[in-house]
Amino acid sequence: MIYIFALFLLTLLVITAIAIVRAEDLFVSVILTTIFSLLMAINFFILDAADVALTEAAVGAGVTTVIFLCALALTGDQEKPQKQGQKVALVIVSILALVIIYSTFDNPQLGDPDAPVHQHVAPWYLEKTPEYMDFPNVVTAILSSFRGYDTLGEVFVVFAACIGVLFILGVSPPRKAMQVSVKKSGLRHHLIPQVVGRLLIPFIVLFGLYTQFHGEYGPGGGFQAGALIATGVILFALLEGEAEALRAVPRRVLLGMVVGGALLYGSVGVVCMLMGGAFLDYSVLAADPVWGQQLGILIIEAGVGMAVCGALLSIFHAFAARERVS
Amino acid sequence: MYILVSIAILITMVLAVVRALMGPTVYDRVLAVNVFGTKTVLLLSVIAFLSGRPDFLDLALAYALINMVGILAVLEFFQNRSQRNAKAKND
Amino acid sequence: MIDLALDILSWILLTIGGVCVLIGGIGGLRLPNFYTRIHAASLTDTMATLLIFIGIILQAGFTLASLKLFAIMLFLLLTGPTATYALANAALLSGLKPDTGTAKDKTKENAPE
Amino acid sequence: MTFLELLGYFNYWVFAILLAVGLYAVISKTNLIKKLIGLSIFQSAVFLMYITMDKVEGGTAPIIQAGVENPVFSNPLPQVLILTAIVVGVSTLSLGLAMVVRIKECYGTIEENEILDAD
Repeated sequence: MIYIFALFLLTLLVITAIAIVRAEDLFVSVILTTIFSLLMAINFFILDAADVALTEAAVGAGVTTVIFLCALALTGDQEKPQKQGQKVALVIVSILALVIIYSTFDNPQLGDPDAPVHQHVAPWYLEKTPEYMDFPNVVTAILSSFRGYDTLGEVFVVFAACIGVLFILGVSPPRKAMQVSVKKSGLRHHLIPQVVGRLLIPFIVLFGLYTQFHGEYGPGGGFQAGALIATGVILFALLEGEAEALRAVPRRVLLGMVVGGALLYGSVGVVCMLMGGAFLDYSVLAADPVWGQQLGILIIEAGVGMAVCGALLSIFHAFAARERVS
Repeated sequence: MYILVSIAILITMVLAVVRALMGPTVYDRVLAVNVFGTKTVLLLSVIAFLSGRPDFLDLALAYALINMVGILAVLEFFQNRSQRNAKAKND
Repeated sequence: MIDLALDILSWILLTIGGVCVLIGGIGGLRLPNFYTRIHAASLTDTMATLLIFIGIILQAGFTLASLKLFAIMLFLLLTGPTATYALANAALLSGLKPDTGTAKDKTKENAPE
Repeated sequence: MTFLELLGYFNYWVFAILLAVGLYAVISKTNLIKKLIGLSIFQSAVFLMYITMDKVEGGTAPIIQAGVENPVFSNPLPQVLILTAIVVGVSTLSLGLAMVVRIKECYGTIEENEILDAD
C-alpha cells in the first residue's frame, strides 16, 4: 500500500523538478525547491531512512531556502530567456536518461533482500552494534564509530566550505556597513509572527538538543541537531533583524564553534591514540569498552553538532552582511 | 482507516502542488507551499502509525517546528525587494 | 466497551478530518483569488489538523507517542495560521487588491490582533 | 515481467529522470543560480538512488527495537553516506552561491554568455 503512496509522491517529485527548471522567475524556483525538499523527505521516510529524512527536514525546510533567498537578494531574481542550444541539450539529456533507464533493468528490484548491497558489511554492522555500543540506532553507530574516518572527513568538508564562503564574502563587514543607518530590520512590525516566533525559538533549540543527545536511541545526531539549532537562530535573525542575532550569538563564538567542533572530533581520535588504541577507536577511552564507545560517540557527536551549527550560521551571516553593504 | 485519511491528504498535496505550479501571484505559491508543509506533517504522522513505528514522530515534529521559517524568510525577502524597487524608482 | 466507543469516535474524527482536508484542497484549487484561497488553506490548517490528530491520539492512548502527537498538533495550530496571516498581511501591504470592496474590513479585522 | 515487478524499478526511473532534469539545467541554462539549482536537483537524484538501494522488503528503519523477534532492517550504510552528504551538499551549495555573488559584483550580471562577452 505504502509503495503506491511512494509512486504518487515520486511522480510529484518529477513534476516539481521540471517546473523548477522551467520557471523563469528564480524566486519561484526557490519556492518550488521547498516543495521538492519536502517530497524528498517523505520519500526517504517511506524508504525506511528515518535519519536521512530528519536531516533533509532540518536542512531543507529552513537553511537552504534562507541561503538561496539571501543570494537572490544580492544577484537579482530574473532569468534572461535564451534562444540557442536548448534542443541539443534536451536531446543529449533524454538519451542519457534512456540509457540509464535501460541499464536499471539489471539492478535489483526495490526491496530485494538478496541484493548485493545487503550481503557485504551491513549485516555485520547490524549484528555487532548491540554488542559493541549497546544502543539501538545502528545509523549513529556506523556514522560515528565504525566509519568515523568518513564522518571526520565530511566535517572537514563542511569546515572548508564555511572557510571558503568567509574568504569570498568577507569575515567582518567592511567599514561602510557601519555607517549605513540601522534600517528597520526584520519582521519587527509584524506583531503576530513575532510573538509566535519568539515562542517557537526555545522549542526549536530544545528539540535540536533532544535530537543531539537522543541520537543514539532514535533518529537524530549531530548533523541534524546542528542544522535545527542553526534554523532556530536564523528564525531569531528573521524576526529581530540580523544585527540582534549577531549580538546574541557573536561572530567569534560561531567561528569558535566551527573550529572547536572540528578540533574536538580530531582530538578525540588523538586521545584514543595516546591511550593506546587506534585513531578514533573509542574502546580505550574507559575501562569498559562499551562505555568507552558510548563516551567517544557522545563527544564526537557534540563536535559534529557544534561544527555544523557554527558553519551554517557563519555562512548565513556572511550572506546577510553582504546584503547590508550593497 | 488511516489509509483513507492518508489518501485524502495525498490528493490535497497533489492539488496544492498544482496550485503552486499555476499560482498567478507569488503569494498563491507561498500559500500552497504552506498548505503542502502542513499536509506533509499530517501525512508523516499518519504513515508513522500506519507502519507501526510511532516513535518516528520526531520528523513530523521537526517539520511542525521549522516550517514557518521558510515562509517568514520569503516574506522578509519580498519586503526588502519591494523596498529596493521603490528606491530604484525614486532614484 | 469503552475501547469500542473510543475506536468509533476516533474513526468518526478521522473521517471528518479527511473530508475537511479534501474540501480544503479542492477549495485551494477552485476558489477565484488569493484572499478567498486563504479560507480553504485555513480549513486544512486548523480544523483538519485538530480532527486528525485527536483521532490518532485516541487510537494511540496514553503513550509517549500521543504526547508527541499533541505537541505536533499544538505547534501546527500555532504556526499554520501565523504563516497564513503574515502572508495575507504582506500581500495586502504590497498592494494585491481583493476583488471586492472588502479590503478595509480586512485591515480592521487584522489591526487589533 | 508483471506490472508489479516493473514498479520495483520505478524509483530508479525517477532517479534517471531527475538526473536528466538536473543535468539539463546545468548544461543548457545560462543563469548561474539556475545552474546551481540544477546541480542540487542532480544531487538529490543521487541521494534518491542510494536510499532506494537500502530498502528491504518488509523491513523497518535500522533502529533496533526490544521485543521484536527476527526483525528485518533496511541497510544502514547508504543512509550514513547520504545523511552526511545532505549537510555537506548545503555547505558546498552555499560556497557556489558565494562565488555567484562575487561574480555579480565584479561583472554586474550572472548570465554566463554575458560574462564571457565581458571578458
